[in-house]
Amino acid sequence: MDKTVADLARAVAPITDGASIMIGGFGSSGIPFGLIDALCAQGTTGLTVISNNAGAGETGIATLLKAGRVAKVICSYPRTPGSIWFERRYEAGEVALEVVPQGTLAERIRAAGAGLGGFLTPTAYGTRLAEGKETRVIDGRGYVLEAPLHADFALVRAARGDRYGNLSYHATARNFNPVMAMGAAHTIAEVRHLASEPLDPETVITPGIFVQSVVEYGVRP
Amino acid sequence: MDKTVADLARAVAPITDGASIMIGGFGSSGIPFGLIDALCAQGTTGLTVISNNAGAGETGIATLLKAGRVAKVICSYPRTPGSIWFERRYEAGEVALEVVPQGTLAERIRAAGAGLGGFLTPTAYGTRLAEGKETRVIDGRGYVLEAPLHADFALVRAARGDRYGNLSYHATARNFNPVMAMGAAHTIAEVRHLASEPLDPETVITPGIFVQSVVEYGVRP
Amino acid sequence: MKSLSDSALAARVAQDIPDGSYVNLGIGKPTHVSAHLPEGREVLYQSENGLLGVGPVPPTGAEDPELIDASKRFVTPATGAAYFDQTDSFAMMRGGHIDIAVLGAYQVAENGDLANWATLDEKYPPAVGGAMDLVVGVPTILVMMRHVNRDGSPKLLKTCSFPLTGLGVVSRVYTDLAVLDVTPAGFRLVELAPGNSLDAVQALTEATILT
Amino acid sequence: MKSLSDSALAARVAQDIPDGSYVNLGIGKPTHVSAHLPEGREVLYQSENGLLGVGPVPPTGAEDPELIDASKRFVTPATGAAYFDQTDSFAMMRGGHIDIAVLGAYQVAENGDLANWATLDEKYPPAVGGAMDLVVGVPTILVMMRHVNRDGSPKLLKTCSFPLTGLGVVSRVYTDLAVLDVTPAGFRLVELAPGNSLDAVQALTEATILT
Repeated sequence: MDKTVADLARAVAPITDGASIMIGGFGSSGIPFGLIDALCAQGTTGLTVISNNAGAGETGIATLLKAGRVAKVICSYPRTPGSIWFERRYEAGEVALEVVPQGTLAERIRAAGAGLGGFLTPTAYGTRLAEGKETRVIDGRGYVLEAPLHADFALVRAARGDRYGNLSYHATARNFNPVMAMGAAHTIAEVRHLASEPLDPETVITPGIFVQSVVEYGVRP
Repeated sequence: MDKTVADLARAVAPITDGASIMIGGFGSSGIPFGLIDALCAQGTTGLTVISNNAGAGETGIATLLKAGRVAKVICSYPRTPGSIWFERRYEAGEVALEVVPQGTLAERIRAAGAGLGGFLTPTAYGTRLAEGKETRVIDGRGYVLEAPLHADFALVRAARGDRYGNLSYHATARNFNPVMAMGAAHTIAEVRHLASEPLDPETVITPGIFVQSVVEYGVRP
Repeated sequence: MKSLSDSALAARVAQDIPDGSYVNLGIGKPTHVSAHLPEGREVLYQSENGLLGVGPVPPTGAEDPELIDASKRFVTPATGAAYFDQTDSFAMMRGGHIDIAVLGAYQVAENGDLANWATLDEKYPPAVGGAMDLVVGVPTILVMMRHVNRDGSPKLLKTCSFPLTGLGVVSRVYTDLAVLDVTPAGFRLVELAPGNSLDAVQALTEATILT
Repeated sequence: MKSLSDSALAARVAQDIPDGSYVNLGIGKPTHVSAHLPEGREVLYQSENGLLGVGPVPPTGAEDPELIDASKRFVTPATGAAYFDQTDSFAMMRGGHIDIAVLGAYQVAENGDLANWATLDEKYPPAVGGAMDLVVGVPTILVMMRHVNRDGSPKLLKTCSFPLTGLGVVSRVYTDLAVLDVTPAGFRLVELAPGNSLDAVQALTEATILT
């Protein structure tokens, strides 16, 4: 079993126009910058991007937004410090936005990965973000029924990986990466270090079963 | 912040008659034998036990069943190799049984720990274990609505712990322990080794926020 | 009748496990499939108690008491293994990440219904474990069992009489007498165990075997 | 009017954080509370991006680019810290495991309604982050904000005009002019910032301040 891929371009080659893509990261931490740049270079367009933020400056998801490749963003916090391109595309009406509370975003992705049909969460009950959604009151507490959020691809960033696709992370770069690896149909992992020997089974955070390909990209943000 | 407790007896002292208790372990692995024995010695009775199995031989949960302390068992697989006491109490009508599919058991406990109001799972749809439960069909697939499973206490077993309640596990002894630590109102951890220095933040599997007390019990099964 | 040994049956199932698969082996007979995997294939076995990459049984004296598989046997980790908790384990199963599950059965019906968790004996406590999660989540469910019960009564039925584990979930059944696919029309013969005739096997099968 | 500095306001909030608490500090002003914790107290700060035990900001040059808090500041791990992913992070928040959250706000109503994620400006993209999860899951929600907007308009209202983050969730509000509890009857004065009168503060508050 060998899931390693020689370079970033080959890793993102399966992604086609109109795909839905989960992209790991929070703020500037744990973002698969190499894969995003390769995807941008490939010219793929009409993308639905599922991520916590919508990029900052001219890097990460902002690269895709600037190049006009993103049709829709599903995220919890599009306005991150230094963000320019999301705002420009949004104000011009060039990108659709679905705002999802951060915990609900993580849980909807997890539900997709775990084969669940949905869940009841108290988050957003009674607010604008629950409008049009089914709700119910249990023991006096209001809940919103949330659906699983599936995606065709996930681009994740890990500190270490092996040929089985096992991944481990560094510090707060973990964030959305493990749950997105689980939630997408095809997960592509960019790892800072591709280990020649398999990772210690106790240190694996994302078991390789959730990962379809692994590519080394040693550059640190 | 120091959650360490001097001995097993003091660790289980808060547990009173009629309590619901999650007990970690699968087969013979990851069972908090020391805490169970201390609970039995304390004489607490009328317990609802939530666990994957219902003990084997004369050890673990079988100790509580033999002593007549268990009113109800909620588990996925009561008949484990070498199990005697569950069968005796069950045949005599002395213990109630709720059988829950293993994945649904884990997910119900997680829902309690994660503050969710329930979830839709395809597991058990159309079977006897879904009788009386709300169901719905989404995109042609049947789902059962399952409720969170709360408990007053969790008894868990870990390989290492620190005074903050952070825990790490060994091999397949992890099993239900992390999710039960999250799901109960008061989690008591028996650790094989109580570290004098805090665990490395990267190696923590159960963050201490989910643990109320830690007691060292070096005996290995 | 010529009945395959348990070992020969496990070897037959192992032939159908493709290289690179993720496979869950159920308690009992299915556990033995991994020992018969043809050379040159690398398969990762998932054990529902929290191990992906189940390796061989360790030599006596070298057992780790906290490293077991779902059958509670002592095992070792395979190359490339990972440990995880129950929520991640069942996400793998329910979420469609595992390719194949090999399960034992009390009964299989010609529509693919599976019964393997409870009998009609009210005194015998039911035990479901992870079977119901596997059958809804894993796309290919292989069943491995004796063709008939000890009393000679059939296990391949028109309709299951025992409580169901899952509805229409079985892909293929391997018995000591035959291999049968579950098709929209019912059981279809794939092959007979050496030395058996279709008529003799049909006589031990309640459902009709299509050819 | 005598307005507390941001630093003095953070110090005032810090006084109310008990020893041994688990606390989530929101983006902006709340981030500064930890620097003012009275000596002798040990508190673990949770950062929603995956760190329990947020330590001090590192010296320049010693930053780890992949170790940040929810405000995207570089931080260090505190003694006893743990890293985890987003699902566990929000289980801590939504599941009631965190004791206290300190949040900023656009508006707070006298019934405890909180608005801190979106304005009425349709051109300005809304951004909710973890605020809605915190307010439903954390039992004690403390709000920390200026008493009035830059244009002098009140932020402590009878009813919020901006979209709500949560309904009836705020326990106490700390402003540069006063500390107010949210009670079933409405805002009740806890204390005035030094040098202020109730009349002067009431004049800057839409809702009635009970005493």
